[in-house]
Parts: sequence; structure tokens; C-alpha cells
Amino acid sequence: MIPAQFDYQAPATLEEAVSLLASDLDGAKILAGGHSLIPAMKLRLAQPQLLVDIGRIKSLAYIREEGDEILIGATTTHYQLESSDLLQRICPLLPDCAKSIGDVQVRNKGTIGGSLAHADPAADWPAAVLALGAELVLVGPKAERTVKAEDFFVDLFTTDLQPGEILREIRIKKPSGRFGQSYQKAPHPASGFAVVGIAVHLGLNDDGSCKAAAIGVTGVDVKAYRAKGVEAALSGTTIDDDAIAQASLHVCDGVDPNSDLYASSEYRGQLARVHMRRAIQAAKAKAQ
Amino acid sequence: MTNNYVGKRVKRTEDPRLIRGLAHYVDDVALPGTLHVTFVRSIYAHAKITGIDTSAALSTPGVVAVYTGQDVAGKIGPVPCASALPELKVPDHRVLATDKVYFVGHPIAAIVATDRYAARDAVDLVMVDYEELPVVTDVEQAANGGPVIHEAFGDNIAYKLTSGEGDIDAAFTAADRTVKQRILHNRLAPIAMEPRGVLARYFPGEEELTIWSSTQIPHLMRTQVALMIGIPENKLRVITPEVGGGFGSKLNVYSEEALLGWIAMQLGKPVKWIETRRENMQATIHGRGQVGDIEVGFKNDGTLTGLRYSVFADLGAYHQLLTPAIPTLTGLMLSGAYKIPAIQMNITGCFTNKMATDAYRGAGRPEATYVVERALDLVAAELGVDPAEVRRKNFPSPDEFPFHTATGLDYDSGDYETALNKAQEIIGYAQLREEQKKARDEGRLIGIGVSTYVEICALGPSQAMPAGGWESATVRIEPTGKVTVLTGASPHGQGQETSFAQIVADELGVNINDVTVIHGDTGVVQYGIGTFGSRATAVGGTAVFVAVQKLKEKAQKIAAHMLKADASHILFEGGKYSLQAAAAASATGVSEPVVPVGQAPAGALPEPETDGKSNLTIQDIALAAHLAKDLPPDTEPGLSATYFFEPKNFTFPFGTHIAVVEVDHETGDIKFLRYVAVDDCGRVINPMLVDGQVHGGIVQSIGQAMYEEVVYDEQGQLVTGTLMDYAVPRAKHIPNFELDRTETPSPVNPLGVKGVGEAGTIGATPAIVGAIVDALAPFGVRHLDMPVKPENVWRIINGN
Amino acid sequence: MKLEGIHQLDAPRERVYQCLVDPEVLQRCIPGCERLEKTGDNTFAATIRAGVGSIKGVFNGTARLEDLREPEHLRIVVDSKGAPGFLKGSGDLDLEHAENGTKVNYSGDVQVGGTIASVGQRMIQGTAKMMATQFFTSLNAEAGTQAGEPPPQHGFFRTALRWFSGWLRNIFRKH
Amino acid sequence: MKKAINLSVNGVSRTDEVEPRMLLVHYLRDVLDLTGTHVGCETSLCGACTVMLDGQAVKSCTLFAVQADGSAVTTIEGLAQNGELHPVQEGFWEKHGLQCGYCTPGMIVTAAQLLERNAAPSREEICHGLDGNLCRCTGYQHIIEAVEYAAAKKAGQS
Repeated sequence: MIPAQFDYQAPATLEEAVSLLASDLDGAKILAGGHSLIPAMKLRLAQPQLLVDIGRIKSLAYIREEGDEILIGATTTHYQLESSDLLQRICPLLPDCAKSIGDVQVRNKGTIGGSLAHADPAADWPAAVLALGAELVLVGPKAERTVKAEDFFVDLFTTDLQPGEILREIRIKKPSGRFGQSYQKAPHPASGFAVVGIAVHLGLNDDGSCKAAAIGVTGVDVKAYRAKGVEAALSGTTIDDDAIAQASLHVCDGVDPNSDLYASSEYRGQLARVHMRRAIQAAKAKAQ
Repeated sequence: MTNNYVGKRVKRTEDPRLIRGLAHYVDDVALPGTLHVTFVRSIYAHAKITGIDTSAALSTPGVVAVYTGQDVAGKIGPVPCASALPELKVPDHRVLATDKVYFVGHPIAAIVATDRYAARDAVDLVMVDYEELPVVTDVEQAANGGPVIHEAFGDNIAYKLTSGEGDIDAAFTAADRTVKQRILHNRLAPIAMEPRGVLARYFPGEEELTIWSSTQIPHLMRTQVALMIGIPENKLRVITPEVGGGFGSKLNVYSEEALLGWIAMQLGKPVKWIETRRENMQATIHGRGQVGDIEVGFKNDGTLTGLRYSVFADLGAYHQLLTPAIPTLTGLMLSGAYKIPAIQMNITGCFTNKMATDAYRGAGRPEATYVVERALDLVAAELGVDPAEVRRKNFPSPDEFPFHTATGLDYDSGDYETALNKAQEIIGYAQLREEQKKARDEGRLIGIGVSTYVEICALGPSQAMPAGGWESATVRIEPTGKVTVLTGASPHGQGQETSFAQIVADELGVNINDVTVIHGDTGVVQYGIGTFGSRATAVGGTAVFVAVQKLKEKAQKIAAHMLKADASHILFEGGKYSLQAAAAASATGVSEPVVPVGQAPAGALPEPETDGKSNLTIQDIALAAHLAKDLPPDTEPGLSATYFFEPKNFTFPFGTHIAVVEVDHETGDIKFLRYVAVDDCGRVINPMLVDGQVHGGIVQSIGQAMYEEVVYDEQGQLVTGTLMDYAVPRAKHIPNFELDRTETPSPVNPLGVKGVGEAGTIGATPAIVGAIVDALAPFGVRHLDMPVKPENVWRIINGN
Repeated sequence: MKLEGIHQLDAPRERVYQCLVDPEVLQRCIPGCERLEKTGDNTFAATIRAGVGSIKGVFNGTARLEDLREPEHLRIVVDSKGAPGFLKGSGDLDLEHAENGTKVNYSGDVQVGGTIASVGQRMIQGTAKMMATQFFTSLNAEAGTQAGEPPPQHGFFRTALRWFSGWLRNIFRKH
Repeated sequence: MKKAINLSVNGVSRTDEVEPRMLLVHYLRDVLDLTGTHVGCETSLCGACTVMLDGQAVKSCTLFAVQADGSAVTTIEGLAQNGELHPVQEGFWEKHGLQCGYCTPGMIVTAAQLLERNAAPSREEICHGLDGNLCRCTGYQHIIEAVEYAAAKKAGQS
């Protein structure tokens, strides 16, 4: 319940945060909403020496359109994403995913950037950003770089963030043309984390056939991944029930699903297939 | 007497402080200079302690003291076990481990520091060297040659007991058929929302120790802790402030309570320990934890002939207060709501490398009900008849009460069929079965589960209880007319501050706001037993009721004196004593004051004016009784009465629960479609409180049936160590409950009440599991073990 | 918890074996191993900073090599304790000749206790998988150099990890 | 090293020096003696510690007091205005939405947030809104009814 001691800094700017982080590459940690880090600290599973609180950098919390992109600041809370009219209009997958995270208290404080950087294998956001082909903007002491979501999640709780780097922004191409999106999740009854979570973005041709599908899967493997087998199987089909069912079978291609007290590997695989099918169907139903 | 409150939906008098955040739980009590205690607990399930190095912890800023098992050896007596069973093996259970640890969470050292943060820091600095020993967590392995936990005993069997009546062999010979089933009762964590907590303060001059504890049994705890630390019982005061739920987990005497008291005496400063949720999962008792084999004999027409149940009870590493007794309660209730000529139960209680099991809401009776109800479902399946009909067939009829069971009990009163009928009517049973058939044809899996339960409440006659089964009450009316009720029951959320006030307000004809119910302070309240076993209202409420009658007897005498009439002519109605109309005319002055009344000193209370009055409120009388200027001869001043109520029997509430579920073919998800509960808890004091008890009980049943399970791995590590993995039901997990009642008063107490605190946890699990099994009946399933998780369901549907 | 898997390494069996019994190499391969000091024949004192992401704990204990049958078999036994609990396990490694290298059959048993056991239920398997993957990835890199050559660089591991973790994990299963 | 914080709690301005690791819930309880906010778990799952931080319901056990620097906190003690119960408090009393009362302050604050965002929630929306709060006594049904009562009451007021 009580974390170990640490030092705390609340820089006013991102530049300051970067330099504070650089001052102790091993012991410093970024604190955004704190809803991944603080629980770990309270159990003393994480004992950083220095917390650099970027939650106070107001300019890091935003949702805006710019050209053909949606830009989301790293410290934007789950609730801000859930309740954004703009997103509801142009990219409903984000609010859809946001509202299934944790509970209202967690959504009020937890941030998208914090969640992505933490890379919990059962977190919801990784699935959504994968399905949206997001790019993540990382800022370090020397330079800023952009990483594709697909390359960002490296392993269990491990991302491409290098020591000293901070996730600054999430960039998403504005979905265009005919499309439908959905996030379907089987929550753990105790923790609320995704036993499986499936985020689907379905691009449709004028005739209603599948132009391209992009699908993110969380909870199944040690990290979130793109279900490329499903995407490929769906592509070009008329997305009828049969095609959806067949494509969904590929959700665990190349993956050995996690096994834990709640769900065995076999059952988790089944949940992934079922939720995949339901997510695609829901996305199709929502397609304009 | 008035009828303003009892039986009505009266808003709780407890609530204004609770809803405004102004109530005080243990951790909310702040004493200046309080030191904080944390515990170093074992991370191994079974190991020798080969060394403890506390030096680093002691040199941490803020740390005042560190105590190990050696430091307290010989100074604090063993943690008590109050269960007396023949040849029971009782391990020496010390407040801190000495040479060995027996379960993960076993306390090893107590750290005292100036604040919570420093105390927690020091925990990481105590170095304990362990030598691991072989671990046994499976109860049957423990019984059958697994590693021995307490070496002196030679094996892990704490006791064996056979109970029941009737010729069991003849019963099975007489049977046309039998069904057998192995049944598991999952180990559960009570999870009171407020974890345990203790605050202790010692005044060396007065030699007075005060312990604030989140407990259900302040007086019993006082006695035991006084014995443990060797101080006179009347120099120890136990205060139970607001208690954030107990469910049996606080019906106990724990290491920490005595230890904190002892530390406060050593250091001469207040010391506080507040349990963390992880400690609560590890080191507060668990419930259930039985695995047994049931066998039922029956005739082809469904008539039951006999029932046999052999069970291994997983007691954990040590006995807590009632650990060994809990499975014996299962034996008492194995007749359920049915006429069963012969019943036999064989219990083998075993030690395992886990936390002790003990009373958790229902305590042994949910196990019995679950076993019997599952068995009845199996009988129905075997005979191909409706499960409700098998039940109906075996009910005793209302005129058979008191009904003697082959478990040795006499059920007080009951009308089981009426409750069943009512539940079936509400849910539209016949039509529901039709709809189920139709749904099945459409490929939907809908299941209906029926449970007709009886429970044993109002624990209980002292003969059957380790520390007495009575309850106490004092009712007094203060000079200003305010009514004070002191109850030995120690409610912690059940709402007796309100329901007892309802009883008293009606009996005295006063406004409920004039009644204050005080409980949970041994310095204020006469000795009492406590709140558990659905006893507070049936036993404690009766004590209050009878105490009020005693008080009224006295008031009546005084009233007669004041109204100058014979007591037999005084009528008490609407809170007023008055001369009966007919008698008024013949009223004569009964007596003159024996002692001449002097002039009242300035500032004295105004004397009641009685001259010329034909009636007096009981509050007028209370004032007169206190002023004592003009009382009948041989009358003690004051208006107060105390009563200790000893019940002659338990009470036996009952009811019918029907659950309707639908399971998802693909995911195994279980969804409630309906839930109807018709409960009969005798006379109802406050229907709103009764509904609340039933709701809460059912949801704990939903937890047991579908979500909750304390899991230790083979090495004895508690892998469901937090609420991340141990699933307590949330609002989204519950159905909309449709409740109703029948009301069969109990003849055991003058109130006619039976108790309702555990009804939901006892009645609901079999209905829920029965419904899930029924939904899966097309797959040939007749039983599933709890918790029934979606994966289990999915495996059944998919044949693996 | 049981772990079992097969790893394909590029180096010849003898070289892989040599790496597995070389404390310096082992220290570099065991994820988070900050110290591995020889204390006797095939026994070592070890300090391991184990964990994933921001979740880390320092464990002190012993490591022992047993049942050494060069170049085909050995067993590693680890027993350690730290503030978050204890971590112990044993693993049997069977090395087989394979085309272009060595096939390592691995079968082990991992036990954790204390905080990690009570709170990390859903992550223990993943963490074990990940650490084993890291171990074999590093081992493959180490075995790719000759004895006495400078060890591969840190940066190499990072890159290698990213490339290898995906396919290695797939052949690594829990039972 | 201690940090200075400045915040408003239930409308009262507070200045204190706290260790960075001090949790907001401990600051409220131990420093300000506002003990209505409770601690029921260690893993941000029970919701007993819920307070409003700048108008948003948050779990005060999962925030450091330093993070609340410059913010306005409302605890259960600050919910009633001018001696009048908040409609949600009233609902809990009317509908017997509490038994032991331990989860109640967090439950009430969360429910208040729910009604601010959705004046007429369905039963399902209420359950979703209370997903972060555990109650072990009531079985939730009366809590749901309490929220419905409060919604109706608020609708009547406006």
C-alpha cells in the first residue's frame, strides 16, 4: 500500500521533462496519470528513484485534427477520449475502446500515453492504436522520432522507448471512405483487464466488400499484435458471415495464447476467435 | 404500545453519519502519539526459521521496536480455539511464529514505528532465513500420508467425527436407487470492505488497556485477550467502533489483537495496525474449503430414504476460534427441508499449509444446503422428474412441526410448500419450463435452478455454543425521557441500531428519534455474545424486547402510584399510561409518600405534573423515577431493566430461490435472466433491512457460484492474493432480484423472528449452480463444481 | 510452473555447451544478472535484477550447475531471495546436433513466492517466457563468437531481441 | 525531500509539506483528518477511496498528494451543501443503499459523478458507472435504486 521513497519533479515543459529523465536514466520514471505505475509502486514492484510528473504539462493533453491526421497528446485521459465528440464523429474506435478501460475513476485520471508506454499485455489501447495504424512520436534528449505502433510493442511490458525517451503524441490517419470500427473485449471479472480485446478497423469498397482490414489484438499474447492472418483473409471478401467466421479463425496464427488462472491458452484462443468474429460483425454493421 | 415502527420500512438511524463520511472506523480513531505497527510475514508456506536479523530495521529512522516470536514467547498466550470436539488436536498457535512458519502470511515479526510509512519501509529490512519444508495444500493428500505439518501429532488429521441418526444401512437397503456425487466447496475470502484493524492504548497509572478493534464479538474478545496477555478482564476495555463488514471473518480472536495490546503496554504509547488487503487475503480467515462425497437413497416415487456424506474439511495450518466447529454445522443441516429417515456424516478435519478456515457467512450451513440441494437435483435427473416436484414430495407438512430431523434438530416452524408455490407463481414456473423447451429447440441454452432451503439461525442455545448462546440487553429511560438501549449484540452493518429502536419505540410508545442503541463497547455495555449466525435480532432483539417488558412492569407500578390507582386498572396505550375508563371512577389514592418531599434545589429538573391528570407518558414516569421523590414503597429509583435472553432452540428460516440463466454457446458466459427469492424469516421488523440482507447474501452466493476462489499453488503460494485476481462481484454481475416473503413466526422467541443474515448465501448457490447445470443438461451434465467459470461451461459444450 | 521448449541456436553444440558453463557468459546471458561469482565447483553466488518494464526486483542467491555431461546435458538450479519474494527454479538443458547448429531442448520448473506470487498471477508465465527468450537470444549471440573473443555489444542484444523474440516465443510453451 | 502543496479541500484552502510518496488518501485522512474517505484495497479496484479532483471522480489511493497540488478536492464530507444532503446521499438513505457504510463514501462520490454526466441513466448505465466500486454488503440492488432515486430527485429540482 505504501510506496518506497522517491524524489518528485513536476516540470512545466516537455523539454524540462526530457532533461530530468536524462539525469537518471536508470532510476527516473515518467509519471503521467499514474494508473499503471502507482499500483506497481504501492506493491513495491516498481521503486523508481525519481518521478518526473508530466501530468502537469497542459500542452500534452489534446485531441485535434491536423490535415489528414488526428493528433492525441500523450497525457490525454481515457475519459477525454471517451467523451470526445470529434472522435465519436471521425474515429469512433477510440471512444469505443476508451469506455471499456477500467472504471470511471481510472478513466478520469489514466492517460493513453501512460498506458501505451507501460505496454501491459492486457491493456486496451495497444489493440486500438494497432488497428488504426497509429504512429507514436517519441521525444528524447537529442531528437524526436516517430515509430509505428506495430514496431512500438516489443515484448511484455517492453516498448521501443529508449532510455531517456518520452512518448509525446499519438498520430492517427483520419479514417476515410467507407469504414466501420469496433472494439470487443472479454474483461477479467476481477481486474477488468482484457482477457482478450479485439480492435477492428474495416475499410470497405463502394460495393461493400472489404478493401482493407486492420486489426489489433490484446490480452492474447505477451504483447499486443496485428492479426495479419485475419486481415489478409478478410481482404477482398464480401464480408459475409462465412468470410468473417473463416477469417476469425486466424486470430492466433503464430501466437501461443497466454494461459492464467482465469483462462487457459485453449480457451483464450476460443475467446479471441469469438470476439474477433463479433468485432468484425460489429464493425461491418457500423460501416456507413 | 404503538404500531408505528415494527414491520415498517423505517429509514436507518445509522445512516446520517455514514453517508456524510462522519462515522468512525478503527483507522479513523486518532490518538496523539500513536505508533504504527506492520508485520513481517512468511513468504513460504512451510519452513523452519533459521534466523531473523532485525538490526537493519531497528536502525531505520522512525522505527521504535521490532518484536519476534522469541521476544513474546511466554508473555502472550496462544491464539484461542473455542471448539471442543472429542480428541481434537489443537496446535500451539502463537501470535508470532517461533521456530517454524506454516502458511504464507504467517506473522513472524512486528515492527513499531512513528508512522505508517516508516513502519512499512522497515518490513523490507528484516532478514529472515528459512529452510524450506515440504508443503501440503491438498486436503486429501494431507489426510493420506502427505507431509506432516505439526510433527508432534504424527499426521495431519485434526479430528474425525461421525454424526447423524437413523439406521443408515437400512435406509440404503430400503432405497430403490441411489445417486452419488463428489462435491467441492471452494475456499473463499470473506473480503469485508474494511480490513481488520486494531488500536491499543494503555494507561499505566490506571492499569487500563483499551483496544479498539474491528470485531463482531467485543466481549468474547475481551475475555480471550485478557487471558492471552494476563491482565484482569475488567482492566481491559474493548471498543468496537464502526465495523466495515464482517461476514464471520471478524468473529474471531486474532494474533494481532493480543499482540497490539501487549505492545501498547510495553511501550506506554498507543499503537495501531491496519490490515492491508493483501494481509487480509493471507491472514484473515477463509471460508468453506470442503470436499466430500454425497450419497442419497430414494424410492422410485422420489421419496428419500437416506443420505450419507463423507467430507474432508480443509482447516488450514492452525485452528482459529471456531475452525474445527464449522464442518460440524454442516452435519446439523444435512436434512435440508426434507424428511430423510436416516442421515450420516463423516468428517475428517485436516491441517494444510494454508490460512485457517472458519466462519464465513453461513458457516457450514451453505455447504449442507448445497450438498442436499445438489443431491435433490441429481435425484430429479435420475428419475426424470421436475426438481421442484422431488422437493415438494419430501417436505414435512406444516402440521409436522416441530419437526425432528435425523441430524438431531427440531425445526421450530415451517411451511415449505407455500414458499415454493409462491416462488413458482412469481416466476411463472410452468410457462418458464415451456419457454425453456422452446429455447432449446432454437439452440438457446436456458437453465432453471430451484433451491428450497432451510437454515439454522439465532445461534443459539448455550448448550450448543462454545461461549454461551444467550444475548443481553439493557433498556433505560433517562431523566429527560431519552431511551438508551445497550445491546450485547455487536451489529456491523445489519442495522440493529434501527430495528432495535423500532422495537423499543413501539413498545414504549415513544418517537424512534428518542431511542439510542449503544453497542460494541465493553466499558459501557453489559457482557454480550456478539453478532453472527443470524442471531442479533432473534436473540439480541428478544433480549431487548423482554428488557422493555420488565421496564414497563416497573413503570406501570409507578404510573399507578402517580395516578393514584391500582396497577391493574392502568392501561398502557400509545405511549401513555392511563386509568382505564371503567376503573377511573373507582380510583382511590393508593398511598401517601413515605418520605416527605422537600423543596427541590435550584436547577433541579422540573417535576412531572400529575395532579388531576388521567394519563402519563412513560417519559413522565422516567423523570419521576429518577427524581425519586414519590415512588411506590420498595421501588428502586431509576427506570432501567436488563435481561439476558437464553433461547430454548435455534430458529429455522427457509425459503425458495429460483434462478434462470442463459449460457453462451461460444464463450461459456453465464447471464442471469431472472432471479426470484421467497424467504421466510419469521416476523419482519423492518422489511427494507430484510431485503438488504437477502440481496447481499445472494450476491455473495453469486460470488461463490461463479467467481470467487482462493487458490494456493502446490507450493502453498496464495496466487489469488489481491482483488486483481480474486473476483468479488460488481454491480454489473448481478441480476435484478425479485423478492417476496412468506411469514411463519417462530415459536422460539416472543418476537416470532427467525433471522435473515445468512439466508441469501445459504439459499442461492444451489439455485445458481442448478440453473447452470440445467442449461447444460442437453450435454449430459448433472453437476459442476464451483466456481463455475465460463471456461468450464465452454468445455462442457465442446465436450472436453 | 513448468516451462518447456526447444531452441535452435546457430553455433555448434560444443561451443554452446562451453558458453553454458562459463560464468562470465552466463552472467551476460541471464537477464538482469549483475553478479555471478564462483563460490565452489559449479556453484555461484548471484545477484539478479529481474523483471519487466518498470516492474523490477533485486534477487540474491545461488546458482548451481549439475548433472554435467558435456556436451549434451546440464542442469541449472537457481535459488534466490529478494524484497519482492523468492525466485527459484531448475532447468534441464539437452543439446542436440542440428543442421547449422544446435537444438536445445529445455524443460524447467520455476517457482516464485512472496509479492510476485500474490500479485503477478497473470504475468508470471509471460515474464518467464520473456526471460527465457532473452536468455537464449543472448546465448545465441554469445555462442556466435569464439571463446576469448570480446563479447557481443549491448546494442546488439537490443536489436537481436527485437528480431528474435517473436519467433523464439512461438516455440516456447507452457504445460 | 518534502514538497510544498497548495490545494483546496471542500472549499478550504490548504498548504502543507508532504513527502512525495504520500498518497492523497493518506493526506486527506492523516493530515487533514478527513476520515470519511476509506481505503479498501491496494490495487485501485475497490473505489472506497474515491474523491472528486477538479470535478472528476478519482481513486485517491492511486494519486500522490503532490499530484493534487493546485487542485480542488471534494471529499464525502464536502458533498452536502449548507447542511442539505446531496441528492445521492439522500437516495442512499431512502433506499437503504448501505449497510456497513465502508464503501459508501466512495460509492456516493462516484454516483454523484455519474449523475453529473448522465442525468437519467439506465440500470445498465448505472452498473457501468459503478464498476469501479465494490460493495460486499448490499448486493448493489439498493444502491442502484438509490442512484435512480437521486436522478429522479435531481430532475425534480431542476
